[in-house]
Amino acid sequence: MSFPLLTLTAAVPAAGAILTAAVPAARRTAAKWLALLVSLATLVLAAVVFVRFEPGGERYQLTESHSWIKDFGVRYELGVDGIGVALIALTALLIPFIILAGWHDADPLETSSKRWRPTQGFFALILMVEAMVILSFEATDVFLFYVLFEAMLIPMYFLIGGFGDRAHSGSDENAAAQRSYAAVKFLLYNLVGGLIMLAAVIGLYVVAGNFSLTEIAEARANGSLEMATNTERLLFLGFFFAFAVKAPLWPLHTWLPNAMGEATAPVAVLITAVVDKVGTFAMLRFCLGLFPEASKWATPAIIVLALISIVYGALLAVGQRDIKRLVAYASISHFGFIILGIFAMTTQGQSGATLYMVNHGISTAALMLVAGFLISRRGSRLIADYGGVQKVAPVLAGTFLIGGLATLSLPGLAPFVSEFLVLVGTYSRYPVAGIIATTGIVLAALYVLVLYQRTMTGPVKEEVRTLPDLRARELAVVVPLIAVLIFLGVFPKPLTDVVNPAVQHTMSDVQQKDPQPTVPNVEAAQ
Amino acid sequence: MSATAVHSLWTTAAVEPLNKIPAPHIEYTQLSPVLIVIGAAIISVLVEAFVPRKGRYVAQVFLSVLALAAAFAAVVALAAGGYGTTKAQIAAMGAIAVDGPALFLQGTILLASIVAIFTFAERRLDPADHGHKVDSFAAEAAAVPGSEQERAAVKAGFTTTEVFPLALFAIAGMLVFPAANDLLTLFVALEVFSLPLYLLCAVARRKRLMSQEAAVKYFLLGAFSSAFLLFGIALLYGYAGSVSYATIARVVDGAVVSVDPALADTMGNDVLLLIGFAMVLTGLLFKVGAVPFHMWTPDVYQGAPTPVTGFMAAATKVAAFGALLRLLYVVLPGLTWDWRPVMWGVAIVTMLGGAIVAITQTDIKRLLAYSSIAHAGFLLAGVIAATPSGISSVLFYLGAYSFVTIGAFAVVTLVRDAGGEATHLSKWAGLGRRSPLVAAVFAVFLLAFAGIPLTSGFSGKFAVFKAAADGGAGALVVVGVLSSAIAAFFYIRVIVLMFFSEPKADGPTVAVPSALTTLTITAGVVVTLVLGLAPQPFLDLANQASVFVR
Amino acid sequence: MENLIALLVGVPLLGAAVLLCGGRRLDRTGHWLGTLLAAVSFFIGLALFADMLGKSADDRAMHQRLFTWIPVEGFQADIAFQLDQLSMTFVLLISGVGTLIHVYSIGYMEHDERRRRFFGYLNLFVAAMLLLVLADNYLLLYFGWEGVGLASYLLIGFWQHKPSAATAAKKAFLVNRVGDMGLSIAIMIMFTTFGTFAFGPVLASTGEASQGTLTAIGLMLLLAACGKSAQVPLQSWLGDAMEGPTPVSALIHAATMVTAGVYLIVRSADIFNAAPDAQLVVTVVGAVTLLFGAIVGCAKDDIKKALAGSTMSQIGYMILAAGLGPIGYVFAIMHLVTHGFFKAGLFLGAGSVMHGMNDEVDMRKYGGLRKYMPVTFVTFGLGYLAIIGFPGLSGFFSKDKIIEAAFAKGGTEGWILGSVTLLGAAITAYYMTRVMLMTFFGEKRWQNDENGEPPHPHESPRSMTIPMILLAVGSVAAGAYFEFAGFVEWLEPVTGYAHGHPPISAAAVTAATVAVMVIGVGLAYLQYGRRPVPVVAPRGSLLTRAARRDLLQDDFNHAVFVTGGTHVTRSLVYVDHTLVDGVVNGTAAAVGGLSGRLRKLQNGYARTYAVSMFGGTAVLIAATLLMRAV
Amino acid sequence: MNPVNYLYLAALLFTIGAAGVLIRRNAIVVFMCVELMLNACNLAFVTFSRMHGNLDGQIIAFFTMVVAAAEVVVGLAIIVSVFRARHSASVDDASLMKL
Repeated sequence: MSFPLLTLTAAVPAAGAILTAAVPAARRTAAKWLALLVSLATLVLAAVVFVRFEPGGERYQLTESHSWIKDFGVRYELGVDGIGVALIALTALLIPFIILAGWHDADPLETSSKRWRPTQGFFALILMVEAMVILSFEATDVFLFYVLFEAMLIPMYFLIGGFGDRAHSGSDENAAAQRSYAAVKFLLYNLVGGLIMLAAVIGLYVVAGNFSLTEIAEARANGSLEMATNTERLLFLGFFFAFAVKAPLWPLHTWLPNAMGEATAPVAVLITAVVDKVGTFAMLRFCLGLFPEASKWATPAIIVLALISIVYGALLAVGQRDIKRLVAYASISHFGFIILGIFAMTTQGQSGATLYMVNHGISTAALMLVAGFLISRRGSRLIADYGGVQKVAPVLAGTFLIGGLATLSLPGLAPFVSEFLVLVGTYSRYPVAGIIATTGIVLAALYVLVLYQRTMTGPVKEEVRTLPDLRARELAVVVPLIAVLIFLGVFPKPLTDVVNPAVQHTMSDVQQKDPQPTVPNVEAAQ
Repeated sequence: MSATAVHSLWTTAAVEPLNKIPAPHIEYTQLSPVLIVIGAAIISVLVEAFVPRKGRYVAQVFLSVLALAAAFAAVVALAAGGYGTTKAQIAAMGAIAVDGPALFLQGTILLASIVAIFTFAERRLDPADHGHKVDSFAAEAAAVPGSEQERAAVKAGFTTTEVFPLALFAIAGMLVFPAANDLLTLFVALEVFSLPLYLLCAVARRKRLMSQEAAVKYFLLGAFSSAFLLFGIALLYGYAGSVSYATIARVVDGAVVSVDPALADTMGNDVLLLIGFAMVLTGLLFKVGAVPFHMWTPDVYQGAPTPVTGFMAAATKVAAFGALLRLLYVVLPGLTWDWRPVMWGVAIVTMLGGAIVAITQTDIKRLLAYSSIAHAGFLLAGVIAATPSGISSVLFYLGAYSFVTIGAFAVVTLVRDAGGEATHLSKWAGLGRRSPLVAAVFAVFLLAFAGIPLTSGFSGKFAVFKAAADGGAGALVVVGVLSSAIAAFFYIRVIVLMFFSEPKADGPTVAVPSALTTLTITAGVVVTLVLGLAPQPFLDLANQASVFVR
Repeated sequence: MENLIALLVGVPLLGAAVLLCGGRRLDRTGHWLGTLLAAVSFFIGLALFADMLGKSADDRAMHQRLFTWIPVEGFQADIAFQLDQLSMTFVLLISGVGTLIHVYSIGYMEHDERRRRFFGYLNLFVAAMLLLVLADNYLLLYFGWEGVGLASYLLIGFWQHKPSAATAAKKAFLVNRVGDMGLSIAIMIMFTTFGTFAFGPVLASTGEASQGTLTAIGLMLLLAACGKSAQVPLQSWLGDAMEGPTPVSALIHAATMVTAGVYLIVRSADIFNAAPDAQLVVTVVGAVTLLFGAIVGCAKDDIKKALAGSTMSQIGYMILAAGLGPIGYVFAIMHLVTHGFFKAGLFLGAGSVMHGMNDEVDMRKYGGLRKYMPVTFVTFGLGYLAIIGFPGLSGFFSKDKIIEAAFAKGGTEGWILGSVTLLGAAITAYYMTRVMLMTFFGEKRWQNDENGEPPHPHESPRSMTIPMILLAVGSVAAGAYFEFAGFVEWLEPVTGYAHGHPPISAAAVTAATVAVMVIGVGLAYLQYGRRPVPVVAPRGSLLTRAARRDLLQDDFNHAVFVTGGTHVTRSLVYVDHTLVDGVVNGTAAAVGGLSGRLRKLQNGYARTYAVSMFGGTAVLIAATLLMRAV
Repeated sequence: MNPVNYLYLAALLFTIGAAGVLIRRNAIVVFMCVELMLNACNLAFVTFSRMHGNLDGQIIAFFTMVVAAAEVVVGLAIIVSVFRARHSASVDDASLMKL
């Protein structure tokens, strides 16, 4: 048993969360800095993981394994493959910016009592979420994963319900009501999904006798573990349902707009850029890894749902009046792409999907956080309340535009790479699906540019005339994100190198080969 | 006619010459836990009689805690001595079984009782009355509410220290209940712990009318149910010619067939067996609080003094499920195919009924009552598994659940306004803002009830469902999952209320408890988290304890 | 030498980065920097050109591979460049005209406080456009393709405070995206067919792919071309694009970007050669557009919109020529280059006119300007002569060749295309003459601007006139130069060339061309030279009114896509809220209602509870007995 | 005569008692009905004891009486205190808690 690096990556933020929560009420700023430092430390650890991981090596590396609840056949088993590494990196990268962006989101109002310590709670919860998410990317034990998958709902729930966006239309009570509605909706949707998954998890235990991903996959591979077709399908559905709620996939998506609309921008980013990724990640690792046959069986239906998500999400994004809800629906559309790529079952599709998870995380963060800065200035989430911002706050407008262009996956920015891979991967197996999905890029352009036009251009609205441009702290949040977007857009190699082998493994899990070109390729290079 | 039949000395005496009555021998060591508690109970009655009022409270608390601790020590000693596993045997001429489940449950009951007694003894919460520190029990239960006599009693600073002996008797009965190895002992034990409970329900200090009403309902319905139980016992006796579990089991298996033509239509008559079984089941399901025998639960839980409610909710469930397990696994294993479908039905309606009705509750104590009903459903799912893992899972669940419950009710005692405890949910709005710690603790309990991972509630639920699925009751698992989804909704609602809604101006205050209640709550939280994070040792314990002696 | 290729793109890209991130401190010098960098890349281009001329015709193509862009199993996308004669031509055109227009903009944007950013965008455009023509695979081309789209978006909407500008920019980007869809689908088909999308292998192995596949690819590429090059049915954005500053219209929406579609088709020559059906569609699109644009051009009173219509029409010629196959490719490119010169010149002229007339664009409010701005008049006039194909000027040569090739297509097709091109030539002459007359001749019809100031037209500053002069020179000489310096031989190794034999003699075609040109001019003179031009546009014929509204194309789009789309989204929002969400909330409500009803059973009466117990027991007994019975 | 008839009687008594519990309002009467049910049980015990020829049933009957007595003590105590508080022994009046 080597040095428990993976455990540490999750333990640091967890410990940080507890410490942050313990900071006395008066020392609010100290809590903020503590949280920031912890998240940075986690980032360093994640970097170490990224470096220590050898793309060519074992499928799961840096593994750890301890007995936990032997009665349930549960072990504390950790290990990362390329996909996990990439997503851990994403999480660890985003959290510091989320914390920085939410610097003032949880400052207590004058009215609240002295013993109520929202700030400490806010940052502690964020760190707690980070810890759980990272650990869930590392878990190679189905039960352990499930536990985290469910447990992370609680801190998220308090983040959504407890620290709403202060910019809202209508009275405070009204806003509070909407907020708790959103929080409850979030929790119940995911809890129901999780509970159905619980049934499947138990079923899996009955069938397999243990929860170790590696062992089960192995047993399935060498035929020592037979699964009746229907059993496998039921279990698959149980798992997939939970992940589809989390991802979210049409028609299980309606919790996302509420949650993202009511939460503060950083928390919204946390939801869509980090936590939801656990769902798509789990589809790739557990659905395909444990139930290859059933996955193939369900593929057509899932492809259709994914396509619906893409188009439907984009169209609804066009129809939104609320900036944050618009971004939420855009994310639904993007998750459609990710799921499409996963279930296209081609190398390009799945590599694309994995990159997409990372890139979508960063691009949405950029767009949403800038939007958050804008909203916090004007105190309104309604698109109609803005206009001509680029005149008074050019830098803000510029960064917002870049975020938007990333969202519509302009070549040169990271999302293009992943989106194109997904499209190509899908087309090569399901041409029609590929073509339908391409309409998504037009719609994306539509909702992004309409949003930009309505908020940033045109004559300057009276209320926005006094808005200040981005401050140093805010620049410190946005600029690095944009830098990463551009870098990964032009040179995604570091990421693909890590991801490719993992995708090969997944492909072999489902025993799928890429469709070969109809015309044998005459010497690739001229 | 079986040699091990209870009190066979009497029956043999009828035919044998008088001069050779074999003295019944009692294994005092094995029975020591029960004996200690009963002894303590009797002593504390004497204390009531002879110790001057001033000293009673201290004496009683000291005595009961000491006795319970001693009894627990005895249980541990027995378990360590292997009586739970290898040396498991049937004591007291077949009346009481001393085996794994019995010891495990007795241990659980005793621990739960100790913490419960702490809440009984709490005297810090209520504002001092005429300079006397008061607990949550009436100054003089006999006095008419609001009467001159009552006022005098309050002025004089009387307190109902009788609750301690009553509790001790009840505990003694509960200790016997899951260990009872023949139907008569079962019945007697049932009454021994029921009657004190009826009284305990009636002695609340505040809202006395409700308290008395709760007592009446509990008493009448309890008596009603025990009548069913008794008639069932009669029928089983008629079926098997004996009330000892072992004998009945053998007759059920067909090992013993009567030769006497006179018994042709009774002995081994399955109709008697089935009806009798159903009626006995009624009695037990009543105590468990399973639908449709649950209707007393909300009213009694609401009316009874909250410490008593917590005590009942935890200890009674443990005892009743213990007895149920023993009955189904020892007496009627041969009947599994008859009782399983029936229990399936009961389990399903209990899970769903409890969860669904709870949604619209507005009183925190009633809410917890319905949640306890839903949990009874989950436990039944484990009982139905009819496998050793089923037994151990139920044992584990009971252990986890009882601490969560007592803790939760202990928190309820803290939230007070002018009229005593503020149990209406609307009063709890914004509690999280006013006193985050208490709210957080309560949230932990609620999450455990809801079965969120990393709490004992999840471990227990998982264990039970796993056992059920193993035992081929997959459908039950699905229903259970659905109903826990529904249940989640109302636990969440309370959390929303506490944390996300603004505090009311006239909201309740959170009393600062003495060390006693604090201890109780802490114990609850600790157990909840420990069993959630590292349940393995306790699961091992439950596994070792999951074998019934026959 | 190859290693310089990357610099062609890199230098202006650097400029864009510096200017856009540099901040206020560059406001002073920014424009100089931008211009300088554009010029640098032009000179690098020249150097490479010289180097290329040094080599033999067949191994002139140079390659430079930087690094692998997207390395995924079985999917290799490189950042790699290919510089052959075709690319070279474009490089020189883009960087050359680009530089001139940088210079011009220094004067034109003098009073704009965001001039630095303007130059940043211009550099960005040059970089993206060069990337487009230098890419050695379709994916990288797509990169540049969208890059120019972005630059054009930013530049059209440069005056964002004008809602019209912002809308126009958005429209341009969206319509282009539709085209881009085509390009990306084409790339997907290539990948699944050939397993790669690098020019070399794909174009080399077209022979082995099925007819249908190639046609599909061809059509998708055409769709892309239509988007960028404003061909029917995706032409609607170009007119509105004139909202951008005039230099932008000159550079992007006349000389370079809009011709990218032609480049794409010529570059994919092998594919189209192997897919006649696709080719036919290309020619049809070209023919339709050239008439469409010409007609629109006749009706517009806004000088830039008139020129925009003409641009559409001229690109129609190129697309048509490209559709003709080997007999047309070369001339498509040739016309493209000459058009680059004279159309840029015309736009700059228009800009200079507006500059003098306080940004008035309505030609009906011009008139008699020739004495006030002689240089503009002369340069504009030369451009005018060039575009109508006045013998000896550049437009004459290139257009004439296309018309010949069109006839040479042979068969009825040949006749139809040929006559269409001829008709187009006539209309071109007509509307250009109209512009010329309304602007520079006749009596003054000037109007005071909003604050009552009468305009006092004046010649523009050096920085503006010099580029105009240079371009005028180009528009005069380019055609002849190409004709005699052997443009055909230059391009042939890349595009291939087959001499077309028109059914009638080349001389006859030329004669016809000149004839229709004269007719067009004559008509225009009769209508606008002889009688005074009304300041307020007459109602005009049905066709005129339709043409003023871009032949109702916008109205159609609006009715179908905008209005229809709005309805769709609205209804979907409703559905999402009521149906998708409603189902869930409905279930919740149902459970709640059930709960409420069950709750009533708990009525507080002990006897009711007893009843439920009794009933329960009865059921238990019944069930147990039943179990045994069955 | 056939002892089985006593069983039928016991069943009858038990049913009557149960019916009484369900029907009667007065707490005392309800409680008496419960006692009746208990005694029905006793009759059954004794009868079975006779049929089986062992004394267990009779012994149990004694236990039952004791228990019943204890129940009376507790029960009456509760009912009387309620009666004094409300001046009514109707179980239906005692319905503060519902829903």
